[in-house]
Amino acid sequence: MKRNNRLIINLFALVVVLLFGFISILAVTDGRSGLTMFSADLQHRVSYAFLLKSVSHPERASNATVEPGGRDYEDGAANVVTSVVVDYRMLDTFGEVLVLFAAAAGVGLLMTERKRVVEHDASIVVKTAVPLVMLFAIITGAYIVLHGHLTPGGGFPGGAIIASGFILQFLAFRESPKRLIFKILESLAGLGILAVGLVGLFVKGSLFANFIATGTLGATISAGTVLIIYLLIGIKVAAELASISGDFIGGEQRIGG
Amino acid sequence: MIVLQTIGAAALAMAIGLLFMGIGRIVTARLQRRVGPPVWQCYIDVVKCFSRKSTSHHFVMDLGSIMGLAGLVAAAMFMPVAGWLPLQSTGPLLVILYLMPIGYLGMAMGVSASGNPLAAIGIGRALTMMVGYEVPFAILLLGLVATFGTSSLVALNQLQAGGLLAWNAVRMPFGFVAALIALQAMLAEKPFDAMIAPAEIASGPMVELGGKFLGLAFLQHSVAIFIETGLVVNMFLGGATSIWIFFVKQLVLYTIVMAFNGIYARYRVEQATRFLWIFAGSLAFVQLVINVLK
Amino acid sequence: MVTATFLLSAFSLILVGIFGMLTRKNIIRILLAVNILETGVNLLLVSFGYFRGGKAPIITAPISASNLPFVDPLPQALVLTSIVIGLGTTALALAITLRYYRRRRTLEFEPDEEDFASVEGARTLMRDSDDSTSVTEGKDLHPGSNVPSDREPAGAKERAK
Amino acid sequence: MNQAILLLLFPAAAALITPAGSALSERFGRGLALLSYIAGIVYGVVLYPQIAASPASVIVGNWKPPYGINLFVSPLSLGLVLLIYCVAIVILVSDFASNRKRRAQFYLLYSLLTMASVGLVLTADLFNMFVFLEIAGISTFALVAVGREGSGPAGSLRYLVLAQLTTLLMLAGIGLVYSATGVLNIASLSRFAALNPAVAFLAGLLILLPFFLEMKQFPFNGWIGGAYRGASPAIGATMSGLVTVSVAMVLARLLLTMMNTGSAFGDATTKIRTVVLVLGAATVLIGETAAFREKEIKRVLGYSSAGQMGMIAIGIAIASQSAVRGILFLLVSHTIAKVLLFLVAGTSARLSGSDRWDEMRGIARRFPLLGMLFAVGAMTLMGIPLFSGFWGKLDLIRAAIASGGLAVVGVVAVLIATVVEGVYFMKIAHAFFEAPAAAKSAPPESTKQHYGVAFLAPALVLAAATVILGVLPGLIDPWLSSATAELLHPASGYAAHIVTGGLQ
Amino acid sequence: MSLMTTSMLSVMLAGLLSSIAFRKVKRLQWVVLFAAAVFFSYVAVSLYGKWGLTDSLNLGLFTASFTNSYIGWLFFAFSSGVSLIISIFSLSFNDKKHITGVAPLWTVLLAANAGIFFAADWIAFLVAWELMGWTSFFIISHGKEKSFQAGIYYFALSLIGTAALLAAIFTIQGATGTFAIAASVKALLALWSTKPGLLYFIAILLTVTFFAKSAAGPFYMWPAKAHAEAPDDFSSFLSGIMIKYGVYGLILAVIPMFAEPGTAAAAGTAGYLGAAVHGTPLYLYILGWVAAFTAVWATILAIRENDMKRLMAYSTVSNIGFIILALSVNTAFGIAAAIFHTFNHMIFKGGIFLSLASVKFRTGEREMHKLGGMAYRMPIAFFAFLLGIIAAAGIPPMNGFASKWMVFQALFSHKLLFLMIPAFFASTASFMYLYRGLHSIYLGQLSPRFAKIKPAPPLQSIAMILLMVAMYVLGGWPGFVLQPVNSAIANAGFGSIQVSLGSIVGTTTSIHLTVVSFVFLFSVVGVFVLYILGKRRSHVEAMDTYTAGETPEDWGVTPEQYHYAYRFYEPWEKMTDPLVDTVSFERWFENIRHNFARMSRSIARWTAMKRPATMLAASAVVLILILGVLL
Repeated sequence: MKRNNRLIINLFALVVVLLFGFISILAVTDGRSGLTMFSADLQHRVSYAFLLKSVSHPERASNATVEPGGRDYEDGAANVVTSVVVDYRMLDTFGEVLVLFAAAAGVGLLMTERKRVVEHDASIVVKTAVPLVMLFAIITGAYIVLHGHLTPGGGFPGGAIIASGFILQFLAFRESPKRLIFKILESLAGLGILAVGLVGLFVKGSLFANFIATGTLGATISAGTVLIIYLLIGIKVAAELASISGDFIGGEQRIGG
Repeated sequence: MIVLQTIGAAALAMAIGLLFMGIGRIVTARLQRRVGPPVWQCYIDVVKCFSRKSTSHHFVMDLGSIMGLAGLVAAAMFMPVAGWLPLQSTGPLLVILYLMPIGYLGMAMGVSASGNPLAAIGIGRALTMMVGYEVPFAILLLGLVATFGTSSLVALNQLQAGGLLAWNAVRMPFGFVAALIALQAMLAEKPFDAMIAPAEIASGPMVELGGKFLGLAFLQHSVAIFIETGLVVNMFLGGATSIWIFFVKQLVLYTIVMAFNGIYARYRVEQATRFLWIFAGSLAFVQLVINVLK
Repeated sequence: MVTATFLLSAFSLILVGIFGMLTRKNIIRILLAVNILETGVNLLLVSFGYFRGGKAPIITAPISASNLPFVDPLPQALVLTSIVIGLGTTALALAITLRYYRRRRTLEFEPDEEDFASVEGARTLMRDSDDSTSVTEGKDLHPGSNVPSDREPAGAKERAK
Repeated sequence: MNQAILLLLFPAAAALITPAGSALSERFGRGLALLSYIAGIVYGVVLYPQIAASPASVIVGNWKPPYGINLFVSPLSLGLVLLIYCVAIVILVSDFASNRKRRAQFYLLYSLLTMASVGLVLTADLFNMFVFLEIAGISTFALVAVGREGSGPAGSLRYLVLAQLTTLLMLAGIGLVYSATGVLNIASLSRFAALNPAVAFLAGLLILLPFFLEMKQFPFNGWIGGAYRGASPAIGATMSGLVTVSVAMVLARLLLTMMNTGSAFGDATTKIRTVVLVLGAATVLIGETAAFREKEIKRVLGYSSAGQMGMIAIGIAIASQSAVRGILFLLVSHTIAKVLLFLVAGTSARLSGSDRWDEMRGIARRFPLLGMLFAVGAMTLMGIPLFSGFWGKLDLIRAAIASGGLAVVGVVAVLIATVVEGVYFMKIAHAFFEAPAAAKSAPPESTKQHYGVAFLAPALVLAAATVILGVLPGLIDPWLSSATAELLHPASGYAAHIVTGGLQ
Repeated sequence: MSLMTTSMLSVMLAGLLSSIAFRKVKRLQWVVLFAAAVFFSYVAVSLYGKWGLTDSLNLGLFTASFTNSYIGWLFFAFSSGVSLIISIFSLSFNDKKHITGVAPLWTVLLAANAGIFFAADWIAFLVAWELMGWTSFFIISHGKEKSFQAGIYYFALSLIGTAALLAAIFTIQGATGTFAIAASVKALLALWSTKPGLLYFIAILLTVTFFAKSAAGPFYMWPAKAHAEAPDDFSSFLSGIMIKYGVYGLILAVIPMFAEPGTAAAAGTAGYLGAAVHGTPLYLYILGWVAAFTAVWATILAIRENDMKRLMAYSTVSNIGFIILALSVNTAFGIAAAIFHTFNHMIFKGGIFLSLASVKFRTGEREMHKLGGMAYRMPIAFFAFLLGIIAAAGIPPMNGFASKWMVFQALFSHKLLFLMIPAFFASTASFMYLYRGLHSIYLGQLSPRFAKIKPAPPLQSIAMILLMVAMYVLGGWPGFVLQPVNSAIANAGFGSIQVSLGSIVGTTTSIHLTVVSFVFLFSVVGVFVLYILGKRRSHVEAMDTYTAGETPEDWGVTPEQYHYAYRFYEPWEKMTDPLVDTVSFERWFENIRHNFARMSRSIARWTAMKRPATMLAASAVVLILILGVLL
């Protein structure tokens, strides 16, 4: 009886889901074939101005070109996605940072201090491999963070990769992470981001305004605050993910080995 | 002058009532193949009662008895006797109908102050019965109002003037029958005498009364007889031109009542009430409908 | 110009995710379903930003209003944000689940007895008898909550040490 | 005027400092949070005259809307922000009475929650709204989960699953809107060429879903029971007092400002409003019905706030002058009263050692003030004269009857709800005042702690507020009228302030 | 800010302050109540003649305005007077043993009372109405579980009423565009030709409100609970004054809506055009039948009661039936009759409940069969009760008779004869329960438990004596009230009737009540003379005669067993049992509550499912989408 009860639930859910899909496709296609009729083309989207870096100078949109090596665009990041994330829509990113921050704090709040019992020590192979891998991970992460404004990547993936290095270390050497350090790090990084924003606010009159010359498009040191902010985000993300995983792993007491 | 008139009217009412009571006793006796007491027996009884020493339990008892008689006497003041009234009034039917209960209330108060459970039982029955007969009677009254648009007895008398056919008894026969049944119950004669029920609850309300209290009760009953028969006479038998005809009509009514009393057995209270509602009530209602439609 | 395949796969992922959320009882599975749904939504967003023949919006060659061979960068930015948000949510959800598991020793949603205590006895729900209430009846009637209540504090204790 | 964004940044800064600061001392977090709220209030009060003179559109990063993200600071939003801050302070102060050693993360999360609510009130960008919603959501999940040992995580998980479902659907909706219009800015959407109605309806509904959830609208309020049982009274107060303010505000913003005729959602607007109206009516009935029999006082309050939110939804859907004015009044008074009730509930739960009101009998005989406070709060919610709830309800009903049509259903629901609400609140109030059969007396030292000034001061302030508003509703009339105007006439006010030229 | 608003606000304030200031010394709170009653009586006196004096409070979103209309003033004056007497009673009633903390709320209630009668616009009326509602609720359920059950019943019903009132108010405002009561009613009259449906809707809503408060029609059951469980001195206020608010409301708003073209033409509007029975608008005719049902049904139930306060509560309900019956005739005479009966009922029912209260004060018993013989120990209370029931039964020479007679005359005037049958039934059957109260409480056997009790304290006696005097005077000289009432209804545009100090001109006959009462007095005197002439009586203890001098204790018979009171009207109960079993609105309301509770349980259960409640949410979304997209 219980089984066919579950079956009924599944069937019902299936019906609901299929109806949902059907209706929504019906809505977006409005019965006609082709899903394109409702989507605005690029010229009519805000990102048109992002691509041409002509938000504050609409007149540029029509004629001027944007090329690598050009100077003093309103935003200096060659990677337009980055320019959107870290510059045009910085407030979202700030919020995003705070989300991660909140998650970390929540995990810390919920995962009260506890010991886990491990019988076996990690094998010698792991122990020898981990430092190299960790080093590699940190370097790669740093690279990704620092090239966020030129190539795909940026603070979040980079920070994640760095954090993975730390996680490996915990797993291999079973020593409880120094969470305090991480906490202070994430605090400072977060405050740094905020500070950059505030400087923008007081120098350029609006929060997260880019107060440094954007430099040449495509150069490593360019794009003004984008670089700094991505750096800080990288640190913060790394510290947060590390402390989250640390919270999950918890301290340990060792038996034998 | 007015005072004399009122006192006279009261005395008259009592006298007539007592006389009727005596006659009633004779009628009953005859029906039972007895000789029966002399006609003036009731007067003797009353005088005796007043001259005997009596006991009371509490001033409420005395008060109740006084109220009882007083209420009925006051009601009698508004009863036109052949058009003659002790006080200047139109013989308002509602006033009479609402003055009589104060008599009953006083009576009830007095006897239940005596604390005898039998008396209380009797009163309980009496009041239930009262709901039984007041309702049909009220419906009759409504029927009259529906036809004549007035509820004053004097006016009713004048409207019925002119021969037998003008009487409401002829015009509205159902109503008259209902009135007779209600009258039977009003006078608490068989089959509606569950409240007195001498063999059962030692004549109920009166069980505890002695001496002048009993006398007052007697007088009250006599006045009640006078008023109630008089009401029916005024309402249905066309009143009268002279006092004597009036008394005769009353006497006829009372004799009929006593005759029924002689030959019927006793209803239980709820039976009686149901009977009154179903028969008297429906007759009166039919009459009312007819009158309204006419 | 958006291609159908993108949209359709995104839609199907979303539907799968919703289906999982609706039908599963196991918390971990529900969280997996949430993630599937989220992936679907992200894919949907990206596909909204896709134009046929568009490249990744990284300026390596001169561009102008006339030649703009890029896909829409904005949805990608949004997706970037929403991915991170999803990560945070999942982490927190797992932490909560762990706490839940420590207390209840089960990974399934179960009607907890207090609910039926406050609902005043499931019997009164089934037959309309009067308010005579008891917790155990509530439990009997719902086999899903077949975790004997005495286990819970015990479980909590054994985690504590 | 871009400094106005500091309103948002105070709590954020506090949150960011906390982890490092708590390395110094555990108390650090609490003090910092309170400080930041006070700073917010002071700044807001300083700001108010300018804003009242001319509302400001705060841009971020010098990117003008609709390209960049921008916030809109108007009398309406600023007033609600101040309300949120005050409520947050009150709740934290009284929470101090209940539990003196909370971890620093608690205060961190609380500040983030407050910031997110403020952001929701202020923001004028759809995706930004989504982000703030997620911040609020995550901090709420965590805060609920640390509530009661047993039922905290369960309730939090139920909440989390539903919330994730709706927020992700909202994200899809945002994607639809963007793909169809190419903008994410509410103001420019509010004067955009009308979309194909089917798409508009789909997108609009999906966008509204999480707000239905947060406002406990009917099919989406399955989480109330669990979450409110699990949460500590302070968090319960936050969920139904503080978050609802911003959420109701956002719903009004979306439904009245963004989705009016002549906006991108032009043709679907009436349909969507009808949906909101029907859901609201259903919620009013269901919420009050559920509360009718409930014995756990926190859940009673939760269900009743569902009912109140239903009324507010009805008012928003009616969208007439007096309706909006009424619901704004109702929102303010509901916040005050509900927070007050949660404080009283928490205190009496601690004093009587039970969460169920039928086990708190006679508690007001020992602490008369407690009972009076509860009565005041209850009567405010019931909409009894001389308490503030009355005027809002009056306005709402008047508007509903005036607008006629389907709104009459709403009226009937509200009237029925008034009766039911009255009955169960009076039940509880009477149980408080009842002569106790066997008075189990709480240990005195806990009494001293729980019934101290840290509880009484905030509670008395709230009670005074609702009574004053009830006797002199005219006090906030200027604010109400300007707020109503802003919500109802976006083209002249809101959009004109935000989008100057730019992409349409 | 004239005397009206200032008095209300100050009294309200005084009540609140006294609740805080005198928390320790509760007696002072009662003094405050007394002072408030005195003050209001003073206000009533000083407002006499200042008709149309208006006054308004600006509340920001709305303004509440008050006016001193003649009818309102009459109600206010009478209620103030009666509550003054009751508060005198309460002063001595609330001693150490019986004290309750309800005095401050009662003070606020007095202010609300004034507000209801002074209200000139619907907002003020509503505010005062709600204030009255919750204060009275808290007074009725004064912290006792049992009383709470009654109180919440009362409160739920009055909340239903309030909800209807809210709806009605805003419908009226939508239809006429004004909140002012008089103006809006006049404007409504003009709408009969265009949209009668709306008017019937409004009338029904208002009727529900006022019937719920006056316990008429299907709401007949709350007084039996509330009056019985309320504090004993408050019961008289409840039954004397509070239950009349509904009547006032009917006179204020509902009856004028049906003004005949004649009187309406005076107001310059069209007036009622719909169907009529014997010149009575159909709607009011139906109301009349509901009222008749109320009177009969309450009477039947009262006869079956054994609890003295419940009994009197039912009698109140049946009197309300009479009042509304008179109103429903919709003539000047009927309205005058209704108002007059209202005031009489305030007086005599107040007296009855006060005497019951002082009996309970001494004995602590409410079950009648446990009492008995109180008359021998508490004569004043006995006389208050006696005169009260004489008035209640509508017997001359007490005031009840005059108004009841007027009610009947009013019905005669429109030939509503079939409506009179139930009326007659109710008024006749009322003897039964009234006498039952008299017998079981005050007469019969005095139980030895109460052999030693003292008579009612002086203050209580004073209160009762005042009411007795009022009853008698109004019985003999109704003009004292009827002449003001007459000019009041003339003032309100209902037309007028012919009354003098002692006589009333009815439709079928006229009556001179002074004569009637004098005749009664004279005949009492005469009979007393007769009584004196008889041989003097001797006093004997009650148990001594009919037990023939034996001591009944020897056969194990106690006075309690001799007190025949328990199922006094057993035949009657036999007759009415099937009826009472079949007809019960009470059970109906109870079922509603029960199903509601079950619904709420199941909803609470839904939120505690084994899955998080995503399924319903998702299906709802899909449903909405289907409706929204496809339609």
